[in-house]
Amino acid sequence: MLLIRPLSQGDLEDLHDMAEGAGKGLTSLPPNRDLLSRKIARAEDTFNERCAPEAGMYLFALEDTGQKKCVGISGIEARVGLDEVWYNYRLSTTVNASRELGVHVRTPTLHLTNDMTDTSEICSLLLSDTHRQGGNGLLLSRCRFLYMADFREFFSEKVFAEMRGVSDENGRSPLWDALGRRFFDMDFSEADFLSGMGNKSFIAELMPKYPIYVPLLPEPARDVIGQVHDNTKPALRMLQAEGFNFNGLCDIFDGGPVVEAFIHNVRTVRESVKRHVLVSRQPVNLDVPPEERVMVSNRSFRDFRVTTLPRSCIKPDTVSMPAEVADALQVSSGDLVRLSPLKENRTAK
Amino acid sequence: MLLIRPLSQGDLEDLHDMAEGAGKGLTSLPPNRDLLSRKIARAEDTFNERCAPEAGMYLFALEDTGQKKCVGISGIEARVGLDEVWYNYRLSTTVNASRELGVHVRTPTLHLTNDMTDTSEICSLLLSDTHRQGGNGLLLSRCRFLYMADFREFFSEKVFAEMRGVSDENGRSPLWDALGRRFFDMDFSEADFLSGMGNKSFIAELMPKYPIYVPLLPEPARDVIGQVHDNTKPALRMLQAEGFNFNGLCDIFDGGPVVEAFIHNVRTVRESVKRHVLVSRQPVNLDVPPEERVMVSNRSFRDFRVTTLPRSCIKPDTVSMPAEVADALQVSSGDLVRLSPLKENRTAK
Amino acid sequence: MWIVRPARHEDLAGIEKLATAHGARVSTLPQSRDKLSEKIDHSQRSLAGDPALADRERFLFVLEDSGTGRIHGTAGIDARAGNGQPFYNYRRDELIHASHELDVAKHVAVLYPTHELTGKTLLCSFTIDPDLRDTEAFELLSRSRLLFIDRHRERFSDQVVVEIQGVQTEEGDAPFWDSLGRHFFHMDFATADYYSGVKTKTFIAELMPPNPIYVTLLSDAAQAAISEPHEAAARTCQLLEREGFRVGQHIDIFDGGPVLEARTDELTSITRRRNKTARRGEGSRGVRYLVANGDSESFRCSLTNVSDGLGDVVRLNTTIADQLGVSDGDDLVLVAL
Amino acid sequence: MWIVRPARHEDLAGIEKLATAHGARVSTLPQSRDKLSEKIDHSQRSLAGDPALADRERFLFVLEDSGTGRIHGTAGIDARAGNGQPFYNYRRDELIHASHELDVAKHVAVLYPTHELTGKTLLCSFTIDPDLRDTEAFELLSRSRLLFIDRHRERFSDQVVVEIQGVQTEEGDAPFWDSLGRHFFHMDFATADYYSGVKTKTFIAELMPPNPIYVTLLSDAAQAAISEPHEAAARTCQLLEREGFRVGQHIDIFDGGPVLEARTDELTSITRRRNKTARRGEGSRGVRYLVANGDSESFRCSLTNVSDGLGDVVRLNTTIADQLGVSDGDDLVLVAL
Repeated sequence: MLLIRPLSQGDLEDLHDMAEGAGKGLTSLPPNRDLLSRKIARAEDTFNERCAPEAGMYLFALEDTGQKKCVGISGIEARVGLDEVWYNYRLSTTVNASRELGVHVRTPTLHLTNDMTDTSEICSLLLSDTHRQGGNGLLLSRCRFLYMADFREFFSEKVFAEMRGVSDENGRSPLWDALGRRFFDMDFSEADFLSGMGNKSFIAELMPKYPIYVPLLPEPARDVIGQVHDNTKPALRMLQAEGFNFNGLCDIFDGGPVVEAFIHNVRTVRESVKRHVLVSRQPVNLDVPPEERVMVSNRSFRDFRVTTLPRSCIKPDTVSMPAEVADALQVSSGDLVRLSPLKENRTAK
Repeated sequence: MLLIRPLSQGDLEDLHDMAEGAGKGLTSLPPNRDLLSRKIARAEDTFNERCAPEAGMYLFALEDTGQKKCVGISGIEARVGLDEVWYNYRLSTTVNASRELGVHVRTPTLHLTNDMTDTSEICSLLLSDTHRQGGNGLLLSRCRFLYMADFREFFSEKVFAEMRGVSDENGRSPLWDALGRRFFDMDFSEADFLSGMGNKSFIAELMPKYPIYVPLLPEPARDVIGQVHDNTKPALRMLQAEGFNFNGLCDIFDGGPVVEAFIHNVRTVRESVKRHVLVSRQPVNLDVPPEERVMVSNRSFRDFRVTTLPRSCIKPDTVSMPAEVADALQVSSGDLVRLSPLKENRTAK
Repeated sequence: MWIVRPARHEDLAGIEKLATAHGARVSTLPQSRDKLSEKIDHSQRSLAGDPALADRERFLFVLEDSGTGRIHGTAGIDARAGNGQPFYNYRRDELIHASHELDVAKHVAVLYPTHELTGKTLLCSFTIDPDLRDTEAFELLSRSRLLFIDRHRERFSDQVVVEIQGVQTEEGDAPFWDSLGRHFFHMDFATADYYSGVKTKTFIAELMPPNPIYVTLLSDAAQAAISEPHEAAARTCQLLEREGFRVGQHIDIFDGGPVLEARTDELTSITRRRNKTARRGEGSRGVRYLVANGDSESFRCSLTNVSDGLGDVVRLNTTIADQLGVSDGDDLVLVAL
Repeated sequence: MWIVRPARHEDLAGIEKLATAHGARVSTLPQSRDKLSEKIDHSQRSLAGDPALADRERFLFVLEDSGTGRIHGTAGIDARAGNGQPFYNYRRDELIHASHELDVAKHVAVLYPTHELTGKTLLCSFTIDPDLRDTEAFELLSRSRLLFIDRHRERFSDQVVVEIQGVQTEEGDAPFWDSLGRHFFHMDFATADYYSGVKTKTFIAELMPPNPIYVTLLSDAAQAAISEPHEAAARTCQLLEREGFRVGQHIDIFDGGPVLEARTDELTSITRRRNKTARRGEGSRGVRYLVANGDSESFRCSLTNVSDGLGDVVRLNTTIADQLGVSDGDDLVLVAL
């Protein structure tokens, strides 16, 4: 069974293996045991209420219960920009017009902004290559919305995700080469690494503060502003299907877009229903296609668990499940769980 | 019967009377016959496809068919900022932090922006004092979403509304007094008038171009940024109920907020259904409370008509209506009409 | 003989020929006959002291061959740069982006839009028959303006500035413009240059990007053009530097050319000029001098040899005296060529 | 007798007393003993020519009563303002917002953050026993630095700048700070001032608003304080203006006080100073002079009467000669008080 649960220190080695396998471009999870361990510790503090839940870092593990192995991770940062300054460019339009000369010019312009400060971010998604099939990616990503649905008071109204921007196979970013490099005198990977390690004061010190007029940049740089890396396109489509939209902000290094949604408008939240558990002895074929499955969460803050069930288990007032699923979810008959479709059923639309 | 239809030159005197009655604060419709007549002409050109529908100005009249009088008006500007430059302030956050000193400061900052350029605006709402009851305001405002639902290709994905900002009974705006006046050397009403008359090049010439740090403004000015005038609060609530949200932009003169929504997310659009007309001889009691009524539109680009019917007229595949309603809508049995609730039924939620 | 004198309406055809014949950029000397006529009119009203033109006085002078009566050059002075409107420049500045932790300090060159030179006296509208480029007539035409300023010092500001034509390619493109202005004005350099000569500056306020520009984002050619004069302006620059003009922090917003600046009272032509009493008489020998006589409409300046003694009197031969309109006892201004 | 000489570690207690006793703001003279000690050390290494301090040389001098050995004042020079980090100022500029159609032209004062003065030579750390404010010791202490600069001209920049204390209320608040900096630094003026003395400038890069400031949005008191010196600085300003310093476009980012600027080689003390050969001997009469002797660590400056002839030799009585460490034949620098 594939089960979502809070990440814990026991997952460190599995996590390190995944981070190593992921390679470049995943700056929030570098393959560095110290850093990963600190991150896990912070998540444990959060789940155990040793820090304010509004300032917490929620990290979830996808466990293959058969292999007793963590095969994926995903996270929610309850608020960004609390300890450090959170930067984005806002892609804005400057219009200049002269009626006398009949000239009307629109100039895309990048404004340095800290506007995501204090907003909840979904982040740190990482899935082992061995488990990429069968809707595991959807489960890993969408379980976060089930969590937020039940603990709305700890998160901001809006939630956002930063999507990885365009870079080539050598890790070179056209936007960085045209813009960042001219001010930072370092490679993209170095800047990205420094930033990922949590050292952001160099950004305040070296970053250009005045707006950047996009037409002054060379074409390859202009073309990638607000664009995602090919590898990230599936993740973007998934979030778009959830109701996320480009909000005009992008990454200051590689130009990757920020997408956002109001939590109450996120499809997983909107389409979720609550049902009372009915532990049933009837055998259930759990192995149905993703389109026919629903996620089911135990709605626990400390011991959050999510797995999937066939849609057919949902009844008007209850949801029936086999004992092994109820055990994995740590629920008993009568408990109220939250359910939401794992994957949109395109044919039904 | 109260009927929505395209505004025409025949409405000029009624419109002028309403504009006079409205007093200050309605800059888009000053009581000036020439200007009003030009506006009506533009709307007529739009409905009659004498201009590109993507650049049109759609003005609707609310006609009291008994009095044969125009008692309200509402409009959609298909795209703003095409001929002139469209300005807003973006209320953004600047964060400065020094870890060494333990200082973390968030500074609200106003950036001059043209970001609404090329977006559809709902505007020009005006309702006669004599007809403020019985859901007429809702009909006048929401009929526009029915129109957009059927002609999505002519409008932008997002639609916005500028809400009137705070000013006192003498028309003095605290934001203007603290900010605009220092650069324009004129009264709020004068600047507002010039801007309403379509003369906006003086804004490009006199407006401060660098960001304004809000803490440098006096408290009364800070307090009204993004706030609406008391008289506009009901309109704001109505739009919020439709799914509009403050998008961080505000008016450069009085600080009134801009609210926006994706058209496909607007409730009137989302909850609308299509039905075939069934003209029925059975008498219908049209005089039911707003909560029990639905709007019904004839889906015509040129001769758009909307009125209301009791919700109970909707059947699984059809909507039944008396002949006089069908006549007013210019529809016959078998025609496909669009229906959407006039007013949310709070108790049903 | 070369005479510099205020432009008159009869000069219109001659000036027009100059303005259209030579490729060199003179944005303040428009190529349209109407605008030229307006400009001459404005100059004449300024000379006459029309109070309606207070703070917007503009003077236009011509270089005339007194033998043929033909016009071979023009030179102008705007008493107040901008003529009552803002006068636009970029101001070069440098910010230092330093990171203590990373131990780097990067110098970041920035161009700020500025109106700082508004209201200073501007030398402008200089054009000359290319055949005369390397003759003393060139110097006469350029420096005669400084003597005019000296004679009407109260009409001018304490600082004089000159915009020097910036770098252009052989095709007439300006690399600085192509990398910066073109993106915002959506027109080629020649068109923008033309508009800036004939339109109010409203279009600049409307179209120019209001935020500072990071130089590092401009093309290499544009960066190289910043504050760099056009080859054809070399002689002008040399002459102005001898007068005490220096390259400052300001550049032209269109082509990036330098603006030269000087304090009016420290100009060489002004500090070295002497006032003498005229005596008509016989031939002059001695050193080559600029000699100016007359005020406002009657201002005339020419070149002659003067055997300059210590006395207060200077002798001019009758030919040149007639050209300058000099009578015995007139107060002349002289300065060595 | 008053002697100005480089600070030594033995002076620490005396300097600390000065730094803490007098309310006057000397942000470059920290009040903590550790920081003071570092500062003296830095000065000594600079005097010794430590190559590790290239471009970060900072010198500190003291005013000593040679009779009592007590320290009555300090004065410093930073060879390069910013000492290798950016040096922050606001630069006053004016934009013109003009509408042709409405026929208005509004002058809009703007403060731009700038690092333009980075690397220029900075006079700083001036503090003196209040009892000596109106004595010649004040002038000795201030001007002796200029003679030091003259004697080590190659170590300093072509321009010298001085930040003058800005307007403060009796309670020690700075209206300019309260209207501007306080909103961004979230601390009172005294704290910011303290940090700027003891911290790296990183915190300024981190906290200072990067965009230009419209002056019209500041409080009236803040606007009035721009480029206005503190009353207590009147005598300093007067003395510096006599030296050729002028108020420029730059102001302090904290209190809005003016920055005075001068070209090093045009300073009065430098243009009027004379080099003479010393002769030890009997009593001096005549005019009051600043006399300096020695280089680097051995630099000394004092006041004496000199009957200045046309010759290359100047006589000093043995008392002062001893204090200045003068032997017969030494090369002295003199400039009239």
